[in-house]
Amino acid sequence: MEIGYYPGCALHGSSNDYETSVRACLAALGVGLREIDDWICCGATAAHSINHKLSIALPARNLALAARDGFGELLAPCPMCSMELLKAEQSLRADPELRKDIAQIVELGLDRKTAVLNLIQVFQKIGLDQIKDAVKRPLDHITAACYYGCLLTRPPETLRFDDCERPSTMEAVLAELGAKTVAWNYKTECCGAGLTMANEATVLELSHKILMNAASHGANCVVVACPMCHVNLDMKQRDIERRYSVRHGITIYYLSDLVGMALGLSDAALGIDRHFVYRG
Amino acid sequence: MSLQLAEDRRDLIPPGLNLAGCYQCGKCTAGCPVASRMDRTPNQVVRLLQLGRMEKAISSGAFWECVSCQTCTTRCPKSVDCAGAMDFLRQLSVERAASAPSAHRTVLFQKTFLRNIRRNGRLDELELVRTFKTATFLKDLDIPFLFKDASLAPRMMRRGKLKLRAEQARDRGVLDRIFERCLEAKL
Amino acid sequence: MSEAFEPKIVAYVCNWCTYLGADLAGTNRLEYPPNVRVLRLPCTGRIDFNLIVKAFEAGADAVLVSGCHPADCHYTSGNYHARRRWIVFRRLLETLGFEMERIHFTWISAAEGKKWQQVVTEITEKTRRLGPYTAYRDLCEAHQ
Amino acid sequence: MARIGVFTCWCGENIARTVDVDQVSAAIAKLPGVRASVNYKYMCSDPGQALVREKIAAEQLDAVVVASCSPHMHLRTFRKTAEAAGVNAYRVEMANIREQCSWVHHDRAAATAKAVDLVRIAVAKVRWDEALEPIRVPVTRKALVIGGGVAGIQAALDIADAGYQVALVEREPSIGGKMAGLSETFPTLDCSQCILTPRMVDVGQHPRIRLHSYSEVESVSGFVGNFTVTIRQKARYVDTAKCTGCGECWNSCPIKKIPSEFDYRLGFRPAIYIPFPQAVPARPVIDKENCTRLKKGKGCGFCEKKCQAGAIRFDDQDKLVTEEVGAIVVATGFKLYSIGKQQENESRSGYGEYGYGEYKDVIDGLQFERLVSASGPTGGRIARPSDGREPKNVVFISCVGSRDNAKGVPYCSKICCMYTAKHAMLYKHKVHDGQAHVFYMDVRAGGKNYEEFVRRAIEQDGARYYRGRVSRIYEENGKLIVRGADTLAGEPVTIEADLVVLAAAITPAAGVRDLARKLNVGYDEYGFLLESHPKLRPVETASAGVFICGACQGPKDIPESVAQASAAASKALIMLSRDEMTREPEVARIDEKNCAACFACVRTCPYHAIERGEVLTPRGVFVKHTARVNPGLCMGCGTCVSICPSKSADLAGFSEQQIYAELEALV
Repeated sequence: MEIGYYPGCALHGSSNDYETSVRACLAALGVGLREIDDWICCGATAAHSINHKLSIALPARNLALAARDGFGELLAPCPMCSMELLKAEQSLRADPELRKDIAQIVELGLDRKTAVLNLIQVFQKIGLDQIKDAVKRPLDHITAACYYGCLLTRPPETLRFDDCERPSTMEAVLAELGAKTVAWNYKTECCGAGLTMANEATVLELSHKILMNAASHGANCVVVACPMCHVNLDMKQRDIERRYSVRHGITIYYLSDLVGMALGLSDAALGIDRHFVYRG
Repeated sequence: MSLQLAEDRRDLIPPGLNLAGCYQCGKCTAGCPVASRMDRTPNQVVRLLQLGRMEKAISSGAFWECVSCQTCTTRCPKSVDCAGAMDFLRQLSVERAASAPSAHRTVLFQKTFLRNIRRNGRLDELELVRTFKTATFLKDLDIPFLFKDASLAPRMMRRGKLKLRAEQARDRGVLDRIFERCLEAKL
Repeated sequence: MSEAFEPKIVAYVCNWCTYLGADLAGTNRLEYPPNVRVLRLPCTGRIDFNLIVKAFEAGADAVLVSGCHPADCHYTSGNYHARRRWIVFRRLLETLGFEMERIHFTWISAAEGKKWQQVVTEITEKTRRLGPYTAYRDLCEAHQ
Repeated sequence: MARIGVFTCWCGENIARTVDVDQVSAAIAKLPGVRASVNYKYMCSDPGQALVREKIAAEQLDAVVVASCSPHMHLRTFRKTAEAAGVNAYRVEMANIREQCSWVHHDRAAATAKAVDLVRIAVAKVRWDEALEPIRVPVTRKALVIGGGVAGIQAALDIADAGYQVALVEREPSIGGKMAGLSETFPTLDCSQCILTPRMVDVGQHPRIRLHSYSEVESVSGFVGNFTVTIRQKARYVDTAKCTGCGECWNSCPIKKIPSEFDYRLGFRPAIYIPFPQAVPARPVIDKENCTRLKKGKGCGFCEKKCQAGAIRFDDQDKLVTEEVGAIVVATGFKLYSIGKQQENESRSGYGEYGYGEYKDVIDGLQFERLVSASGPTGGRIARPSDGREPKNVVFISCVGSRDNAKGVPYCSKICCMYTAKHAMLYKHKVHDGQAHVFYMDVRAGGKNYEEFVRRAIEQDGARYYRGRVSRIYEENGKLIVRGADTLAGEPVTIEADLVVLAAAITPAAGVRDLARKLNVGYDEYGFLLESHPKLRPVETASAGVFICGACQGPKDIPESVAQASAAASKALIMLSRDEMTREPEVARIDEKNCAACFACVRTCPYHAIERGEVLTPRGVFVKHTARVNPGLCMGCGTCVSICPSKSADLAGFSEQQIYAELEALV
């Protein structure tokens, strides 16, 4: 199977360990990724903070490129990107006038539809049974807190994925890998997202609470499917510890890390050794 | 505050936000992860918008504290797009160059971010850090902030997470044109 | 078109909403042209294809059918049946060559005296512009 | 040839100012059949009516046209006048030359011309008016009450006390409804059971009330004054005639841990049970889902062995019984909106963020009633369901599902503000060192002594009221973390609670839509039954002879439900107090010879007033099928006339012939 792929800036930048992980894990499951040619940034928080039209045009350009490349389905492993793409798609479908206008702005046709998938949806597409059958090393040492954050499920009218108040799709994947998961309370609370640099205090506070809650419910790691969540919980973990004078030392995995591990891939192959919190 | 209605700019508000529906239950505030950091709570911000009091609304720093987590919009019993209202205010305050002083760093960051992708098509993180820090420093001369996170760079570099030369989109002409067509004012 | 032409307009109205709306226009002294002749029926559900054709046959230059708003029908669903039938009539009347701009459907509630005044005024003016419906007689002959 | 009299009214200046009444009279006098055409200053006054009567007698008139105001104003008046002088009341027409002529036109000539036209139309119509007699329908002097909550009990007792028979149908094993499970009632704090159970006993012992408990309405046929109702008596597995209600059976039942419906799953009951000790009738039922003997067909049988009266009937079956009644009162009440994730209605999504159904200590208002009730599962001790500990911080949340377009219903459930204040108060009365916290949006306390009651909860009992909704509840270390807002202070509020009580929205009882369809009663999008006029006919419905009361019509508290029940009872009594009823005769009829028996009318009639019938020869030989109107049910809308492809249907008073005559009069 081959599907279209929109990496987004983070996966080609400081979260390239996520891309390594996604590619390796999906390759092991027989899924190839074909990157959209000459994709551009989705605009992220900056675009919708500054200009509404731009916040539709940038993702729309990428949707148009995907259609041009003939992708019916598109994996966007970053939930920010996938939410922006879905939101643009939703606005364009709802308003033909807007569609015409934006098509002119982005200089490409917008009539073909592309289904945008997150990483979990790709695993569901492969089939959880399939994944279970491929498991070589069951993860019985893992007790994970599955952390969904915001944009995997919110706003529900746009995302139409899982139950936004009590999501459980990541747990379902982990169950097939032989990992344990904990019931905890910060699954869908925000980590501070892209404000890491601009408003560090907020990010540290929110991320600290998430790590505290995961640990207090007995998790030995946190699983994410978002590059920003990973930055805030992993890269900034030392800053969190300094700010709140605590020692967390909790590993933050991407969901694909755990699937890859169970399939028998090495830490290096998955880029796990490039995490900030890493005990080899 | 005088009670005259001189300032009523409800006409500026996109109807899709459905702000007229708000009955001030405060569920947005209740679920907001950063409400306690805001000078006005989300429901108060929506209230000012309902009255069309844009000046007062954009003078608040609240919407720059907003982390766009969408919890307010998701749980609103009246389907008011509260997170969308925050976006709207950010856009308006940038357009009018009237953001609250407390928010200048966040505003600067978002602007720098956009300029960055306008130039490169994809985010050049190193350039973002460099330009953002410089611009902030020139504005507030905050030396600790300038060097904050400096220690992160070598650690990121060691992990291959920071590229000195970031990749760029090929067709950058179209990017410039997209920005040109969307933005009315200069960034 | 002569200046002296005064159109004849037949209004089929339901007893419970529009008739009372027209009464209210009177109570509020809302003036409108005297060209309309109201025929009171229990409900717009009673109005069929024949009644519309017969009105033209009797020399009407325009026909107005007005009843309760959707979901407000005194008889629960009569206006709904009228509306459904109207979709079919419309086609039929069009095929037969009727001038559709002479047939008007509207909803006027017992509280809408003002709307009655507006609707009747508009229809009268419009029909005045259209002139007498002489084409109808030709139509009758053509179909005979 | 008809002998028509036309009476044109000046209405003082009201008509005569713009319409030349003499000219109208003169023009009309020339029409064929018009024997008298006169005008007078005030036709509705005594001398005016005398003039009408005089002319009828002098000219031997048999039809009357009054040209004056709207028929909605005076048609009835002139029908009576004419009838008194020997003219059939239905051969009276009015030409509305005031509201629809003199008041809306200023040009005297044009107004006069129009008035002449209008009168001519009325004359054309009256010529074809048939002499009609009011329809007389016999009345079965017995009422059916559906629902045995406080509203149904009140309606049944009122009707029975007035001397008429009542059949009362209750779906549950006992009457009493929601009120039987309440602790104390606002704003007086009198004990709910203490005031209700005597009324329940009255019902059980009333010589004129036949109680069908554990029964449901299966079907309804007939029409106003003459309904036939089939009732399904569900298999009870206990012979109620033999049973003495001694209790040996339920005490001996080995299956004891079935969550009690009456205690909203906070307590337990055996497989053979009465819902609560004061149940009426005090006769148990066997829950066949949980009874060992009924599940396996053998074994156990402890109850049977213990029963001295020999009342256990394991082979019992559902029975259908019929009741003939003249009037029906519906009092099916409410149920709570389901707060959890699972929703019956797709447009609602439930409150996943509140964890109801997941956390044992998040309960709804009716469950809290059982926790405070002296007869409840804890004997009135307030204990949290998870560990039985006494909660020291209780959070009450109002408007859960109410006023919530996104997840629940947009309307206000009306009673929650009051019972939440009551809950806060009762809690404080029982847990003196406890703190009640209430999240509210508005306090709606419009009622006698209601506002004072709420203030007492706040000022005397120290309930802490926060104006705001709650966004999320989660459990952490045995506490419920409640994240709400205080919009008055302008800040988020977090409370660590031991117990959370959700005031869930009021929605119509399950199955009410089915029942409404059987009764041909309308309902709104939520399933609340529709009254025929929101102000002037609040307990009547579109279906003649069917009345509604209590929360089936909309959220209501006890006093309102009781008042409305008495109103519905009095409406039913008005019907029952007569041997027969009269109805307007302007109804549809079918030309049976001409009817093609396509039954399009049967399908279209909004009142189900047309049935399939057979045309027989006088000797009873079948000739053909035909549609047939039941004049007892027909409301005279005329939809059947316009739908009939063979033109066999017509409407008295508005016949096809009459409308054509009116049109011809236009030219």
